[in-house]
Amino acid sequence: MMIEFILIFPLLSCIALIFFKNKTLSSCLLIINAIALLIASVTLCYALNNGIKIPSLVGHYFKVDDLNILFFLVLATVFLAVAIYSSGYVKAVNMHNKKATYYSVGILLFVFSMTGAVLSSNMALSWVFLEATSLTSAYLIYFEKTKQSLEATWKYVFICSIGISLGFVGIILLTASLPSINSLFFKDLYANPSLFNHLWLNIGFVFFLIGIGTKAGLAPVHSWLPDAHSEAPSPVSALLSGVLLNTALLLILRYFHILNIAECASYGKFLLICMGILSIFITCVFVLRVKNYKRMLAYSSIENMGIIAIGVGIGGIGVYASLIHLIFHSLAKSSFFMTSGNILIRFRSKRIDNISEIVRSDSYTAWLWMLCFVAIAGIPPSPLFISEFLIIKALFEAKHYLIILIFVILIAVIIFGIARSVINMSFGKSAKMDELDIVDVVKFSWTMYLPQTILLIILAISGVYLWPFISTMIKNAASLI
Amino acid sequence: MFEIITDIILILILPFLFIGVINKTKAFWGGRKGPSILQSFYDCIRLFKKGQVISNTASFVFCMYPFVVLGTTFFAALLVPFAFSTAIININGGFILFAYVLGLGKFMSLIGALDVGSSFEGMGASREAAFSAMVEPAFFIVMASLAAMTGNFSFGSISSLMTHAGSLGYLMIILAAITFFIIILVEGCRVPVDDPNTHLELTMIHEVMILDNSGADLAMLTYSSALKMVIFASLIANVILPDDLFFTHSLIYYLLIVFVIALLVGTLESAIARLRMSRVLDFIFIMSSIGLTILALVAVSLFS
Amino acid sequence: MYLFLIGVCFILLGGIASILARDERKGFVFLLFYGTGAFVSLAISLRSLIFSYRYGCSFEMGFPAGTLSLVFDPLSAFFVTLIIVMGFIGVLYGASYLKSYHNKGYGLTSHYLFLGIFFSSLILLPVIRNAFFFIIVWEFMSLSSFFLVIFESKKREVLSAGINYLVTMHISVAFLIIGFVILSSISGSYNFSSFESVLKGNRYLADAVFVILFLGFGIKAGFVPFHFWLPKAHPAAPSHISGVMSGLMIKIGIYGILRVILMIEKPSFEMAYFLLVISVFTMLYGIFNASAQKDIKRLLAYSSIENIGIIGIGISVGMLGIVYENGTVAVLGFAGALFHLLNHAIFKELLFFCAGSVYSKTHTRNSEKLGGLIKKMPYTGSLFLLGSMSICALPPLNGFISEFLIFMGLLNGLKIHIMNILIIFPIVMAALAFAGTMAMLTFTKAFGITFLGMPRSQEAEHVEGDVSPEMIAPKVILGIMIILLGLLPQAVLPVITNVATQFCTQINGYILSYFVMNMLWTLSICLFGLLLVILFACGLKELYLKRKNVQKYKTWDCGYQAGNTRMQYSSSSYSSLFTDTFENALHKKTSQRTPNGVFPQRGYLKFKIYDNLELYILKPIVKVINNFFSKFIWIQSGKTQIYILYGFLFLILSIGGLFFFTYR
Amino acid sequence: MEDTLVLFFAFTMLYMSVASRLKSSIKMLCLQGLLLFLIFNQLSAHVETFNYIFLAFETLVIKMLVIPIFIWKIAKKNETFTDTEPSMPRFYSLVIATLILFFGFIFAAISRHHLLVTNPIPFGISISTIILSLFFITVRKKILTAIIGYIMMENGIFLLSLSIEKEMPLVVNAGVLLDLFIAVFVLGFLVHRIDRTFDKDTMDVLVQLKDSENDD
Repeated sequence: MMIEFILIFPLLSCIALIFFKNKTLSSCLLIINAIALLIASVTLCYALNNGIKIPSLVGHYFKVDDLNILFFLVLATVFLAVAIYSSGYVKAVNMHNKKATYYSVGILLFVFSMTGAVLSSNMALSWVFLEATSLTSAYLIYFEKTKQSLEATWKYVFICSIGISLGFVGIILLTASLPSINSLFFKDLYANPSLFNHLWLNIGFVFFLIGIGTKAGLAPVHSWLPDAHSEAPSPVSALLSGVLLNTALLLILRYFHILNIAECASYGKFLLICMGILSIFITCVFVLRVKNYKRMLAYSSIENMGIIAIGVGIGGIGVYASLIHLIFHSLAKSSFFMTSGNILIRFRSKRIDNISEIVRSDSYTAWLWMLCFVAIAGIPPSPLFISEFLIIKALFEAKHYLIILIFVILIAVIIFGIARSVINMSFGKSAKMDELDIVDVVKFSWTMYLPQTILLIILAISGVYLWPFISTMIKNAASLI
Repeated sequence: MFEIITDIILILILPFLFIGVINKTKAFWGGRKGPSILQSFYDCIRLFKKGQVISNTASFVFCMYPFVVLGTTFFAALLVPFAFSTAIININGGFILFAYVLGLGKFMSLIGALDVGSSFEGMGASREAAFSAMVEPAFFIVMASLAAMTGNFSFGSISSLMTHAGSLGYLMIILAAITFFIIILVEGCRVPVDDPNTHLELTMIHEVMILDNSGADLAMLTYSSALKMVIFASLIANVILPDDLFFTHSLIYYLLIVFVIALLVGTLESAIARLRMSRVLDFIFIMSSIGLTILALVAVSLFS
Repeated sequence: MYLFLIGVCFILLGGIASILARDERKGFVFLLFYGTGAFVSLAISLRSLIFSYRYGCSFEMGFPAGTLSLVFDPLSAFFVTLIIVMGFIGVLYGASYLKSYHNKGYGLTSHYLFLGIFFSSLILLPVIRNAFFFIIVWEFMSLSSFFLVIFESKKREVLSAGINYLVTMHISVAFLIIGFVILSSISGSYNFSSFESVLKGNRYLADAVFVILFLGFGIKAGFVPFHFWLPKAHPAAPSHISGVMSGLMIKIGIYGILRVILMIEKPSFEMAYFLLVISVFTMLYGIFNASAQKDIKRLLAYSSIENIGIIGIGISVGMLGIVYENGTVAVLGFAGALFHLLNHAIFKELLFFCAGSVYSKTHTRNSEKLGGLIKKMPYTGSLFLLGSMSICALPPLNGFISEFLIFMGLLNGLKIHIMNILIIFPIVMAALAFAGTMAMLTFTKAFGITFLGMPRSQEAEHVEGDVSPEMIAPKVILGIMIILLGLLPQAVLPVITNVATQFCTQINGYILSYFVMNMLWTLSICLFGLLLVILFACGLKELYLKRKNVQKYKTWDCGYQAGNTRMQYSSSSYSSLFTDTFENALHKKTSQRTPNGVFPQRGYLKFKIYDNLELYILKPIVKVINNFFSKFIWIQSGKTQIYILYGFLFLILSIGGLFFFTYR
Repeated sequence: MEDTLVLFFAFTMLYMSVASRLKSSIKMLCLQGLLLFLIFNQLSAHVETFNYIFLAFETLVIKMLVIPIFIWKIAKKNETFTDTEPSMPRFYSLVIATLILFFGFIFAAISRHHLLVTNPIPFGISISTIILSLFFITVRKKILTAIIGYIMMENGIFLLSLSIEKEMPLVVNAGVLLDLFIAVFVLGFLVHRIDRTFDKDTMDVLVQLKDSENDD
């Protein structure tokens, strides 16, 4: 009954919220949902690893396996962090009851759709939920009701809808490539790979990759991402780049697995590596001159998705590495976005050069900001270092020497770009220091520091010593790609 | 034992004589009678009798540097073979110690010059520093190649050059002698590098550094700069002389050679004018090229 | 071994504990913890250093890393000991240096925290034998040192220097990653022992890996042309940090190179010559630039580059000794390098601390503004003099001993009857001597202009009294070290030869160390003789002064009565004769305005020295990268249709590509 | 029979690519809905009743009536009846559209031999429809036209799914339909908002968010 519960509960709480619009209630319900989700994910994970069957009505359509349990855990963790953060956020930007309620409802629906997309065991069904995510998150991106946010929302919804429709084309071609069976359940798809028609499968994958890749933020179809991330409220950006991108990627991995077991993945791998390099390159181009720090973070999400794509594309140890990268990037990036929320509230500006010496007005935020940068840049003790190391190793073993060179150079440039902005923001002294003293009247509640801190601690620990349990789970997951 | 005593006596006397001879020669070429040979010795005595004037700005550095310079030069002299082809203190890599001990003296004299805060002395110090920077490499190349030739690293080795170096030996000896001679001109601040009896501070090098010294300090400094010249002169002598001479002979030959060198210096000084300050570095750099030539010769004679 | 780890943890705890303390107490608390930790771990490392006792332990760290093994061999022990001891002095100085920053809104808390992390990682690095954790701890060190550098982040140049440093360190670690990735994918494990087995067999691999890792470690050590970060970061950092950085941190780069050589066991002569050429170049380049600097700490930073070059020469001489199976040369080379490393740590810390004291008194690092300080701050001044004498390798101080060893290595190399050695070694000796005299010019300038003569500005005039005794004490300790090591080098020599012989396993180290021992005995006796002679001369003067009176008068001004303090020789003019001769090598910019007209107004003459390589290599590269990427900014044009067009075209392209690949 | 219908469908696409009046393209949308219904009658005879009813509902009600009417309402509300001049002359777009359709037929021909598609004409046309509508979107400026293009694309996909004789399970179909519906709804809402905020309903106003300016 676990899965039904976690699918129904958000909807019920939405209805409850609609009825009595109350700020505190909405925050509480968010946190309760998040905790429920976390508990559910942990229990499911436990059950999975110890082979315990949990009875379920919709077990046919929704079930956990080694791959999506990871995504589910990440989803739950990030959601909990965001929920805790939002309770402070709602106060800090002092939303009135109605607005807060809609905010929570939006987030709940968003999370619900992502949960569905992650858990569903049917290709088309998870596609449906993925489409649903872009519709549910549209409202959240338009939350600020400004011109820019409107534009961002338009681009997001429109581009993503087109992309996802292309993805559906990919699904149709997938069915076409398998004449005998008429089902899109993963177990049937993975059952007998020999029957697939390779050309069909590959065309399907091309459509699917480019379509769903739009949602996963892979270049060259990434273009909605910086706008949406920069215009959405910071907790929402955290969810978007922490969970949504992974969810989209999960679908791609599911599809890619078919190619792998049907032994026709060479072109798919090539395409993945191309898109990966392209994404990193795009980030390089813009991270050097971007003026808006939330956009900067968005670009770095693109970069990291690119790295993950490369890892998957290489295969071998690369897949393992990219899964590590995926998990910990979500944690790091979401905390990064939440911290940017603190900065945004305190300084009321998204421009990098308007902000300086955060360390003076709010030292804790400044240090969080710095450490998040360290985590994202893959500087130990960040686990992203492990993954990048392993990816380079995989590239070397696959004899892609040129790619290693490009990879290293681009990453160095990106780190320079981000480092410059982040350090100048937290420590630098700018000409217009005087209005800073006016601004720092906002007092934050502890809930706006706690989640990032916890996430960063998790990162630091697992960067030095990756818990064997996790690493075995990741290994199992990698076997499903 | 006899050698050691002789050497020490030589170290004590020769500098005065050396200066005296140079002055005599200059006087001769200038058609004058000139001061007596021991004039500089009398000067020293006189200076020791006089009192001392010290600048207000001077610190302890200024007071201590003259005797450090004296001490280092004296010790350097002990490291060098004089009349007899082994030095009093004869150790492996002696010439490295020698160079760096002299370096210590130079360091002290430089900061001593900077201590009184006069613009002239700073100028002199900077010139001295720049010139010595050019001298050292040449000295090391020459010594290293001679060591490679003779195959032992003590200072005495240079006098055994004749026996080791075969047909090219004479060439090497001449070149080495020339290098050391130039070093004499630089370290002793003689023409064409510097004119010891100019009266314009702006053109001085060594003289301007000791403008503020008086009394015993001045005596020590003049003595040690003379001693430096003698040291390099005796280096030349040892390069030329073979190491298997009977000691009276070697003593006589040695004195002869030193005398000749003094004559040469004097003659040169009355014959030519000093170089422009900017050309001096080029002049000094000639040594390095000579040193490289010696190195090439050594390589040829070892690998043929 | 676990005791050692406990000690390291103590140092780390010191950082954490100092968070809780008040600003005034922080330094003391940290010092306390550091002292305890240092004491504990020093015992272990000393034992392994002196009795060459090999400790070791290993932990199982799960999938990616494999087993983390920590091993003490003489080399590691040497570095660990060095770091602990010198680090302690650095902390001692730092605690008192930072007093002037208390309660002024500086990030003291974070400073001490990162100091703890920095030292613990620095001490841990030499014993780690697992590439993966080596890089992790390495990055810990770089990152924490970055935070230490940007302590005075209120200044723009400090911050930019910090960013520059961070990025450079990342590049260096990228090289390390590549090198270790190559090794680990061939050997199949991250343990150095497995690397050894791989490297011993395959010579070309060894060469390639050596070059790549050298790039990685060389950036850290500051070999030219990877030195750009160094002259920026050192002046930017607070003085105790600059001292520790250039005394210890850049030495870790040297440690890495030595470790690689040890892994390769028998280096090829290409490597040796490669290192030799780079080192000579580094040495000369460093000292050239040092001689032209006005900023004291910048000057010291460049001279660190020079000394790294000298150490590199020693190492490459040792390598050549191994290559040509001449034990004497090998031992002398490595011993010289290690000894010089130790010495440089000592006198460079001393010099940086003195510079720091001067800075804390006058608040300027520009030596053109200083002068006459030796009367105001006699202790600092004379210690600075001592340090500069020993960095010029003047006997009877420690700097001379190490250079003497290297010289002897080169000389003995002449016995190897090989043409290129015969040609190269004398030239290297000449270069070393040249660098030595250049150092003399540089440091007579640094000392003379800063401490001697008359004050050149208000800052220098208004200094009252020397710095506090607890700021002088560490420097005194260092000074004593300098003198003792200079006069009695044979005391520490066995330890160093013990490390050096580790490199030449095929040669009987014992006899060689005995030989070197003898050499140093005679040397130290000579040095005592030198002291004796100088004392004799001193006595002579004393005798004279007893009888004669000394009177004070103003400096001889050549008849010009209206002389003022600004007419003294300044630092730029002191080195100008030299810099003008080598101006092409130094890129000196001159800007002046001559006073003219009937009523001439103030004129000026300014020199500015630029780092040539930075100007002609680094800047262009950065420019090119920037331009290249800025060519693509049209991508994010904001037009929805264009965005869709990208996807559209990419779709068509990739389907076309698919058909192309399928029906080829 | 179905091939003629499919051809007819293709011609509607051609017409749309040159149509300048919004009303006509909306009419074409209705027509497409109808055509799709007929085609799916022809193509997939053996469908279980639920699915059949559902698909009939989808095509006849949603695609043919609801969506066009909704769009028409928006158009009326924003007083946008004619499309502004596209960024490329209509003639060229006609040429390109023709080429793309031609490519569709070629593709159909290929697919018959290499890919063993049972009914290649619908397949080829649907592929070319998708590409054509992407082209349509990139060329046109009006936001409403873009949405129409999106719906055309959805129709194309529907045709594609028909051309391959596989029907999705009911749940999936429902989900797909729901998504399509909501997407159109949301887009319509956004169009309305954009028209209100920028009082202009072309996409040229939506270029605030970009990084392409190079001022440093």
